Amino acid sequence: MIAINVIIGMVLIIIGLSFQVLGALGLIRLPDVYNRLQAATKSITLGAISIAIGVGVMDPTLLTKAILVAVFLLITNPISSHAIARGAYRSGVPLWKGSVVDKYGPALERKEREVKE
Amino acid sequence: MNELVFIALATLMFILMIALAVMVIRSKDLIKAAILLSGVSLIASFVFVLLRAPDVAMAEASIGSALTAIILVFAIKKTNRFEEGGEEK
Amino acid sequence: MMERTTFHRSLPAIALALLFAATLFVAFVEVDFGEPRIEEELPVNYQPGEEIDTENITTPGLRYLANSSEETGSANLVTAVVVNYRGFDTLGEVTILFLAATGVGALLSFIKDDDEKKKKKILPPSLILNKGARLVLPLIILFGVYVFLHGHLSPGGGFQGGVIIASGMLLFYIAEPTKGASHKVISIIESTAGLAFIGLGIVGLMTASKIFLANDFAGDWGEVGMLVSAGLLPLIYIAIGFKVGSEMTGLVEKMRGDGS
Amino acid sequence: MTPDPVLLIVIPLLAAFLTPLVALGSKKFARYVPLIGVLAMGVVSLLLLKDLIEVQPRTYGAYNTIESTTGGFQPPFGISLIVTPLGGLITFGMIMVALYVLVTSIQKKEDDKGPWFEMMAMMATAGAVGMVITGDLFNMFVFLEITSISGTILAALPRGNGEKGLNWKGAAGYAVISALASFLILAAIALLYGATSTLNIAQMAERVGSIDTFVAGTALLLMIIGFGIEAEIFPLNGWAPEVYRGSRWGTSTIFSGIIGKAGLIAMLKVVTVILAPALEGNIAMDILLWGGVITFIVGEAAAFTSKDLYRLWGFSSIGMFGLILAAFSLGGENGIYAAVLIMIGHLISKPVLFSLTGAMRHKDRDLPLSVLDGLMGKSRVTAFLFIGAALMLLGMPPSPIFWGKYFLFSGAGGESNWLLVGLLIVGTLLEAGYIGKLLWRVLPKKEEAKAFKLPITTTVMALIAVALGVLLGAVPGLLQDIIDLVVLEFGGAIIILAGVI
Repeated sequence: MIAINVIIGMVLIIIGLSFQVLGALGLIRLPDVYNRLQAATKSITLGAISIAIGVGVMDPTLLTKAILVAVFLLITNPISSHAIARGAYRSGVPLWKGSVVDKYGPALERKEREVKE
Repeated sequence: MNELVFIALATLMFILMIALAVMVIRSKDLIKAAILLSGVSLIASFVFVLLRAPDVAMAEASIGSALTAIILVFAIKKTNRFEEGGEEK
Repeated sequence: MMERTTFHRSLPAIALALLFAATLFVAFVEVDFGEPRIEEELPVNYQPGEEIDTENITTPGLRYLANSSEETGSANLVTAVVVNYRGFDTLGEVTILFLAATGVGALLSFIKDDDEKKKKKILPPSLILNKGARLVLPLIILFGVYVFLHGHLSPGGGFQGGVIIASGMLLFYIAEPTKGASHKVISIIESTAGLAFIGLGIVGLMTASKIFLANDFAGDWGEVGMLVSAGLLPLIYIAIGFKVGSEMTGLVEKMRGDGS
Repeated sequence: MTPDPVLLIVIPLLAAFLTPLVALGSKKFARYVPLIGVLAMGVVSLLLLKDLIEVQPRTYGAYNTIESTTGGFQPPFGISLIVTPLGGLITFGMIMVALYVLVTSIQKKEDDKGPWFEMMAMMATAGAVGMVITGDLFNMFVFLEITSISGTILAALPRGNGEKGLNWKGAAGYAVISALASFLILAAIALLYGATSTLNIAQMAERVGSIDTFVAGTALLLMIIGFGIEAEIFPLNGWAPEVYRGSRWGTSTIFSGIIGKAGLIAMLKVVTVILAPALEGNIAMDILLWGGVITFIVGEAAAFTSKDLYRLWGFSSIGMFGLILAAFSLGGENGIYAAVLIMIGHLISKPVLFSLTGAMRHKDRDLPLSVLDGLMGKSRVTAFLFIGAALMLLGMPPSPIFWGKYFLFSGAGGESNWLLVGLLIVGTLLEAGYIGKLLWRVLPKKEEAKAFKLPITTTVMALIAVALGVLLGAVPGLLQDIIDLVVLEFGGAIIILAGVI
């Protein structure tokens, strides 16, 4: 008889793994840096968090650490991908030709003008 | 850990490390090379975990893949980004 | 065409490198790391973890494995070896890092910044990055401090904790390109921590055993496995942690230069 | 009272950590901290040397040693420092060279950037001392790293105040090559540790007999290449001329007097104590002997053709390293006597030559030999010191090197090794050739340039050094006690130096 928390943990880990797989797939398949970051941030954050929580649920002694790891991931992952996107834009990585909207470009120009003055 | 799994994982990691190292040598873009180098360190730190040396793994992860890479990038920013013969942007 | 000529010219070098690699490979395969001597010297019917009579042992590694927590009071074997049995080496390693960091600073002071005019005004850092870094930085520093405070109990120690703190400061530098810690403060911390390490070594020279870096208080304070235990080892690791952290921060700071 | 040998390492480290703190307050005063540190090291090593000769302390094997352990565990569990007679002598000599460099350069206003030159010079000395006296193989590697990192920074410090000079090229070369050397030595240490399960040199020497010959041979090769790079042995010294050409005279002195010597002694220690017993016959010693002789010839030939004064002295140092190595590897009483005497002579004469060359510096980056033209007319003191030191280096009679070469020739002749004798004569003739060429330039000429004044500290220190050299050359019996101990250390028998004279 498997304990109930182990089953819940397993399910969470499986969910997390499938999100990781999808994220990795997106990282390969999507056309440009900005699109890839979508996959890298959203689905991989979710995947990693649910794996961490799943491990915590399976082994309750690790739960505190798992939650801390999850919170830390939740803070750092979006910030880092934001920084990557911003850095990529400012060093001139072009958008995919199918992109329809670019709101950061005008905002950046405005800011540069402000700094020059 | 199952010995077979251990050997398979370690072999995979070593192949990845060698492949990344070759890419580092072949890359004419030095910043790209620095980032790939930090990738080598990251995998090396995973290998240390596999070999049950968590102390070394921690040092390798933070020195090799964060600090070294960033110091190299700072140094490259003070000189040229591309090696001679590499394409200019 | 170009490729081909350079390849031809580098053929002897490649051949030499391959020969060298093959020699090293064969030599390293020939060596059984750590195995045979340990079996030779172990007492009959030895159970792992059992304490060994040190009289009969001459292989250092074996004694470290069996008696480290008894002799040094450290629950972490690696710490026992790094800080106590081979503490002199660690002092040397810390000095190497110190020399490298100081030397980089000294050499950079000789290079005149001729790209003064090229220096363009930098954009202020983005709000998200700035606030996020401010949120995460204390956590990273806390983790670094945890790692070097628990060096004698869990994996990690002064070096690891120090570089974790330094990587936190690195994040801060990226998020705040115009600000930075004062060179003076970094330098004072660095030197004081180094002096503290040597001072703790000299404590050994003053106390019972009269030996540099001896850990005479090994069993006196606390039990093995508690935070306050292992005598001088945690204090040495704290000194190393501060030293490595400030050195790496200073190194990054110096390499960063002004606003690039 | 015997001081603890660990003080030789602790004092410079203490001074090094203090220097930046003091520099925050006063940059001028901070330059004296390393000087005080080196002085204290000198006192400690003098006391150790005195104790080695006079008292009969703890005996280890057949010769006097002073041991010290660290970490509170007896070797092989803790790291031990062992001052052997050779180690004590060389340690004292290296510290005196460092003292010469620091005292002589302390009044110069070359750089107002901070006390970095002094600090790195002290740390290079500390690392070199550690390499010589340590009894633990990995500890030797740590000290090698300290030495090579401070050496790199010394080589990179520019001569003047920050103009783009030749220093960067030499320093970059040395940085890469010494990193390679460190890697090779580390690989060899890993092999030996894996094969013997110990890092203590004495214990390793006991166990090394049973290890695989291929492993021992590979370790030998790696060690010889690695330490050979540090000791500037012939095919491995491509980096050295650039360093000598581009750096300050103090750096050149430290490379030729301290770093190279330490590499040489460390190589001898590792090869003779650990690896030679593991290999059949005298392969290891033969490699070192012929490597040394070839280095001697090549170094002196390169010095003969050199057009830059710094490079010339650099090549001549390389030649001397070869000669010392050959003498040590020749073995026997004569070989050891020769090696120690030549080493002492070189340690005394080279700092004088480098410091005088540094004082004659031109605006030019390179220093052509023509700076010496008519030196006698410009400054009699300088010319006198220059001639004295150059003749001492060549081995004119009141010089330790004269006795060194005497013993070397009798050693080689005694073994009927006529090829060796011939090669040594060729090298000595080349040496006489370029030193004669230099001295010819020093003589007064018709067109006298403006007078040239030597800084007072340089004059005093150079005078002391030359006087010491002449004293030791005239009465070599003064050195007899310590050299006999060195001979014992290398397993020879005592001969009476005074009787020969």
